[in-house]
Amino acid sequence: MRELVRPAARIDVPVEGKIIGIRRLTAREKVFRIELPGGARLAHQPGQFVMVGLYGSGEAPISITSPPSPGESFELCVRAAGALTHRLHSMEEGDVVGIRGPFGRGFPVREMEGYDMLFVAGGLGLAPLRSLIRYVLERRDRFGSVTILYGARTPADRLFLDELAQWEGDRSIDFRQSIDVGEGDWTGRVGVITTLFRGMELKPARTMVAVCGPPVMYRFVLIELLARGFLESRIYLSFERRMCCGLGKCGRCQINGEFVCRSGPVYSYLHAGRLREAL
Amino acid sequence: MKKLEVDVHHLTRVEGHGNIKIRVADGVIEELKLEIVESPRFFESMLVGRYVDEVPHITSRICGICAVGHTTAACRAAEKALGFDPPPEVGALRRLLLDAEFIQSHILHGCFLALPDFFGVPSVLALAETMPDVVKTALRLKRLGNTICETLVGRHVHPVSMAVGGFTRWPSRDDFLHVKTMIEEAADDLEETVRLFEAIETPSFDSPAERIALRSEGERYELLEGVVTSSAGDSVAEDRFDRIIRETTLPHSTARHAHTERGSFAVGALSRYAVNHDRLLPEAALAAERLGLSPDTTNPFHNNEAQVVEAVQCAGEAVRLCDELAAARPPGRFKAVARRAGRGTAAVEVPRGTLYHGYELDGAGRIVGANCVIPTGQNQANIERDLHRLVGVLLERGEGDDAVRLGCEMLVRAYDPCISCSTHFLEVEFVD
Amino acid sequence: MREWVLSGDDLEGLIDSISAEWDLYAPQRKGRLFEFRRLRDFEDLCIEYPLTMIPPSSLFAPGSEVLYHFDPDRPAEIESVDPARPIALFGVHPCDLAGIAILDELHLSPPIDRCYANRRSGSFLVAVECAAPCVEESLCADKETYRARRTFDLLLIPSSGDRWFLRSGSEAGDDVARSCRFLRPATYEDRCRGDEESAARNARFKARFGLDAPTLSARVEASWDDLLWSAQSRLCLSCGACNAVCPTCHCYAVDDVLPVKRGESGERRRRRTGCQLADFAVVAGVENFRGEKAFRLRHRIFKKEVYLVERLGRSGCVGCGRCGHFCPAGIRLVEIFRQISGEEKVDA
Amino acid sequence: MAGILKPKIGVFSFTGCEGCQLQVLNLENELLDLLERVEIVNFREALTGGTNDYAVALVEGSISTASDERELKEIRRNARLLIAIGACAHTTGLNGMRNGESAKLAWSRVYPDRAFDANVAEEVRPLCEVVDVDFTVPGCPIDRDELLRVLTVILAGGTPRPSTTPVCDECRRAGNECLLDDGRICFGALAPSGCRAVCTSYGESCAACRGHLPGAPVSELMALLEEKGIDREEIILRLGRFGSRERAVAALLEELFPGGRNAQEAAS
Ligand SMILES: Cc1cc2nc3c(=O)[nH]c(=O)nc-3n(C[C@H](O)[C@H](O)[C@H](O)COP(=O)(O)OP(=O)(O)OC[C@H]3O[C@@H](n4cnc5c(N)ncnc54)[C@H](O)[C@@H]3O)c2cc1C
Ligand code: SF4
Ligand code: SF4
Ligand code: SF4
Repeated sequence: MRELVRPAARIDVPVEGKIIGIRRLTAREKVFRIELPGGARLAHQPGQFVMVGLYGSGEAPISITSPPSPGESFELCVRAAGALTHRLHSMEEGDVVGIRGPFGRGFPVREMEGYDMLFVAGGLGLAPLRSLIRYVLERRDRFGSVTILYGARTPADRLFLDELAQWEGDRSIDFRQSIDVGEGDWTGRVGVITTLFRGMELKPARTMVAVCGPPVMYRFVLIELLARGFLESRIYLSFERRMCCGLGKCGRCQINGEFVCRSGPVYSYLHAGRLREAL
Repeated sequence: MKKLEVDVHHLTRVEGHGNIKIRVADGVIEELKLEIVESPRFFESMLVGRYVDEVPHITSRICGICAVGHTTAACRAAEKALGFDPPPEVGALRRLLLDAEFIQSHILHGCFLALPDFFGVPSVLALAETMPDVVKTALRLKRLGNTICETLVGRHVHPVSMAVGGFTRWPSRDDFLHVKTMIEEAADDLEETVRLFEAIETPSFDSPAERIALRSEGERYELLEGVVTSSAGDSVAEDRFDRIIRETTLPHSTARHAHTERGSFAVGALSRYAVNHDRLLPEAALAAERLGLSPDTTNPFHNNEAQVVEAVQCAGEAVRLCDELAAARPPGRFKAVARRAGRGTAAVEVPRGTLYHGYELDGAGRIVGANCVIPTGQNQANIERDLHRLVGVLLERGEGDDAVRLGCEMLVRAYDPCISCSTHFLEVEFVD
Repeated sequence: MREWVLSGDDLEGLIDSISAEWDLYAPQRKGRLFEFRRLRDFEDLCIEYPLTMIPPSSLFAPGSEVLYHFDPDRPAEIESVDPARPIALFGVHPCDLAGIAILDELHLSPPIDRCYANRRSGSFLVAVECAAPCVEESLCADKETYRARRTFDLLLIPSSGDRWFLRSGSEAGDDVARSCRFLRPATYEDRCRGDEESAARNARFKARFGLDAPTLSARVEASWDDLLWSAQSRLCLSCGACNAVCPTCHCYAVDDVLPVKRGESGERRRRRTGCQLADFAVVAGVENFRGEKAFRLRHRIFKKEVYLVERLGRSGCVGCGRCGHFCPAGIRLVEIFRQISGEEKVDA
Repeated sequence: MAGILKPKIGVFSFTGCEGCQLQVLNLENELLDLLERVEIVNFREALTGGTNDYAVALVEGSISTASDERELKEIRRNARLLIAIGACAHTTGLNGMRNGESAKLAWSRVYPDRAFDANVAEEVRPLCEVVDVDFTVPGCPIDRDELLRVLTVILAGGTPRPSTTPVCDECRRAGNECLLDDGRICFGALAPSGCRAVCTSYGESCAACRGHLPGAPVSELMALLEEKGIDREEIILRLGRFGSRERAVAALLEELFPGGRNAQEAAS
């Protein structure tokens, strides 16, 4: 045991990510545009995440909400949930954060080509899905129909309002949204996200589904999808677990034998359905 | 000077909350009191019904500054009640810990709380800018006292392993030798401190007092046990202290006033020095000489100097104890003392004077009665008497409000009162 | 592979020659327990010890360590920890050796864990064969970890008449042995005697369940919905002792320590933690993916007997018996396996 | 706190032993470096003079009188961040041992010759029951390193994270024997780590002075200790030393002293 191989790449220590733009979406969520040193490209897939860190507050896994692009920066949509994320919210343009990644496996975008796309996003789950949605919309011709279902708690909790409006106005997209609790002048639909399925014409045999939202949502959405005959292998879900490394070492994110940070966070239901701890 | 009013609300740089109130009209002191206003904590009430093993951990929380002292007194009193005589190494380690607490407390008082007065600044934090070396020296010495306790019993504030019957963890030989080295390395810092106090001019003030401290047979400058001895000649066994010390409560204080039959008396560093000066180690005796102390001093301000002398004394004693303990065979694995009924009172010297704890236990080893007599309470009557005299002197000199206020504050501080402790009086209700 | 004969008196000589190059850690008493500590005095060595509470592998994967130093105002690492002076572990039991082998695979598979590699590379392992199972909870016979097969640099095999066989398992082991003048190469007769003694010793290690890893794994897998998990975890205090003493537990959390003094660097630290602690799988302070003791206990056993078997091809439990021996609530693998396998072959 | 270069700090004290303030002064090795980054403007134990102009208040002690309550509210108005330090401030510490007993009765035992002081509250309360507390540094006394960890994070503009793992974890990793195996009462499984398990490392059982973790396994521990033959009453008394404000413990205390500690005495 004398000489051991030294690691070549250094994904275990962060690089400097400079905040070049901040946008507030709701009372709890902000979008940060981040640039890597020397304008390096992150080169990520939709559904992947980075570890964002601030010394003194540790690190947190955050999905990349922008689509892969040749450009030099990327976006993170962050909810102020705890110590680190609150501190992120107090940061300003020009401040720097630590970035490691991208990590994990995202959505199988190549395999999805040629299919109709159904997106089911609940709450903050829109953040990772937005990356895929925009990827698909940028390559609209390679995909069949596009349906986006979005559920939020209240109207004020909805993210990316400008984009929601755009999708709503886009005739080539079937966009539907619903909120759990009606509020103020909300005239749209009220009810849990599964109510959006009612009366929809979907073609399960030609559709790929991407789902992201809070754990409870998965159970209900899956019942709905399976009842309509969607194939287990074409339903993709993104999972959230505790993560301290992103390297498959810390053991925190395990769902049964899987390390979510390496083989996830996106899994097909064909696979995840067999993981007894997943849902 | 016809009319004067001093009202120091929340006396600072003392442990605990206290007020000084003085009202003078037509040159006559109409009102003078040292109020102790700490919220009462009802320790005696809380102790009743608890098992004896818990007592040191509970009474330690009477005061974080003399935690080792309270814990030691509690352990010794409980052991007496249980009829248990700990082996001599246990006594030696307790002495060593008291030495450490004395060093830490005396340095805290002398350099952090009292010194700023002599340089006319509000706190040691201000001194840190003007006299950084003095402050660094003091910090190192204070650290020394803390580190000794940390190494030997886990921490200073609420020591962990001091228990009824001995120590739940006996330090290793290396621990003792490590502590010894640390103390030896502090010699220069102690010398610096003596020099610092040599250069300070003590206010001159004359107020003779009866002085009481523990004194034992043998040659030790006693801290742990012994006979309660008065400079007036009385002496009495520790568990009979109430034969010479009587207490009364006063309406303006949550503490009690103590008297001998001759009136108020003083305890603390200066009293121990007065009673035990012949027992000082040579280096401490030399320090006393350099600081101009004499056993029959009548100036209460000399308590500051006596504390410095004791810091030197305790360091020297601690080194000897380290050697002794490193060479001694460690006692076996700790075993709790068997519970039984009994009654015991013990006295221990703590930085501010003699501390008495007494407990009565039922057959299951639970507390049925507890009593605790604290140094600051014993000093309070004497402090008020000294304040009277001091205000008289200052008025005669024609000093104004500010000078009187500062003089009074300095005098109270010289006694190093620990007001936290003193409100936590426990009741003596021993049914004979 | 070469073998030598070492007389009991020369053990100290062997230790001295290893200590010349490595910081040597060996089993010593700590109160009523044993632990691997820097050996300062040969007298303190307890080579015939039953089991240390903290496994020797903790010297490579300590409970708490600095991952790297940083400037609090800049996100990048400024300085990684200095390569440690290489350490030697003297007197490692075969089960713990197997534990180290598993930690090696987990940490040194890409992406390589720098800190572990730093401590592990250049280390030197002297194993010692056991005369009998150490504790009632030992499962080394079932796990076939009672004999050292690989991973060691030198292996001490007790032999009758106050002597040892010394076997080398690496070049470094050869080098050390060759530098020891007092070693006598083993003769054919020595080997024959050694084999006889080994056979006698091995007979003292009897498997309790007689289940091979795949069979046990399948049985465990089938127990997912069993009531046994809630019954067994009834008194679990979620204290994490079982994780802390396990030679193959490796999960961790990351904490930062910021400097007090302006301009000084801070530390990013790793703190080993365990799946039995209630907070292990909590996200954002609310959702707990293993909120019940039963789920946590099940996960621990599944991790060792199912997930690691899938990943490494062998059980993640090396059968040292620590988790049961040191569990204050008396939760024992032996009992769990007994229930899962439906029978126990040999009386405990 | 981001943006504040040298925040002003006040140190305040209510009912307690002042050991936690002393722990601040006991930061001998770091005090001068700390003073480069903060200004201590209020610290009665160490400094004369005081001001209402401070951004951060470190508050020690429980609230046991009407005047304590008034002063604490005033501090809350002045401070941007209020940090509770020590068990007294966090959970009432052992001051809470007097709860469940009438204050008048307790008073009459301690000061038989003096009239009851109406300032004394019937119940001792932790700070959080009187005002909003931003962070807590638990323990009796506080651990100096933990205090530094909290202060440095705050100075960096962050939010300190409370520990969520038990003292047992620290204790085992420190290589200690478990006191439960010896038939001793130990509460390490209940309390959050962060004290370096100093008590158990020095052979003394953990008293859970740092409070209880959410969902602390009180009933499991009780069952285990009782199975070992330890008297239920003794366990409850011990739990009550620091834990009287924990709901699970309060229920057990009520079981032990129905109607309060001196219900019988009061009735007679
Ligand atoms: C793959 C993945 C993608 C995510 N994407 C996003 C996103 O795009 N936007 C967003 O706002 N949030 C996202 N989250 C959740 C986000 O990581 C948590 O909200 C965040 O870690 C909370 O950290 P905190 O320090 O602010 O909270 P605290 O409650 O103070 O967290 C304490 C510690 O717990 C850990 N932790 C807490 N919650 C989580 C969690 N859910 N996952 C992992 N570790 C956790 C962190 O390591 C943190 O250090 C994602 C989580 C995962 C696993
Ligand atoms: S050691 Fe025992 S009680 Fe502690 S977490 Fe493990 S199984 Fe539970
Ligand atoms: S928590 Fe403990 S140390 Fe702190 S003030 Fe209260 S009694 Fe004293
Ligand atoms: S071990 Fe327990 S009692 Fe001791 S300091 Fe830690 S939490 Fe408090």
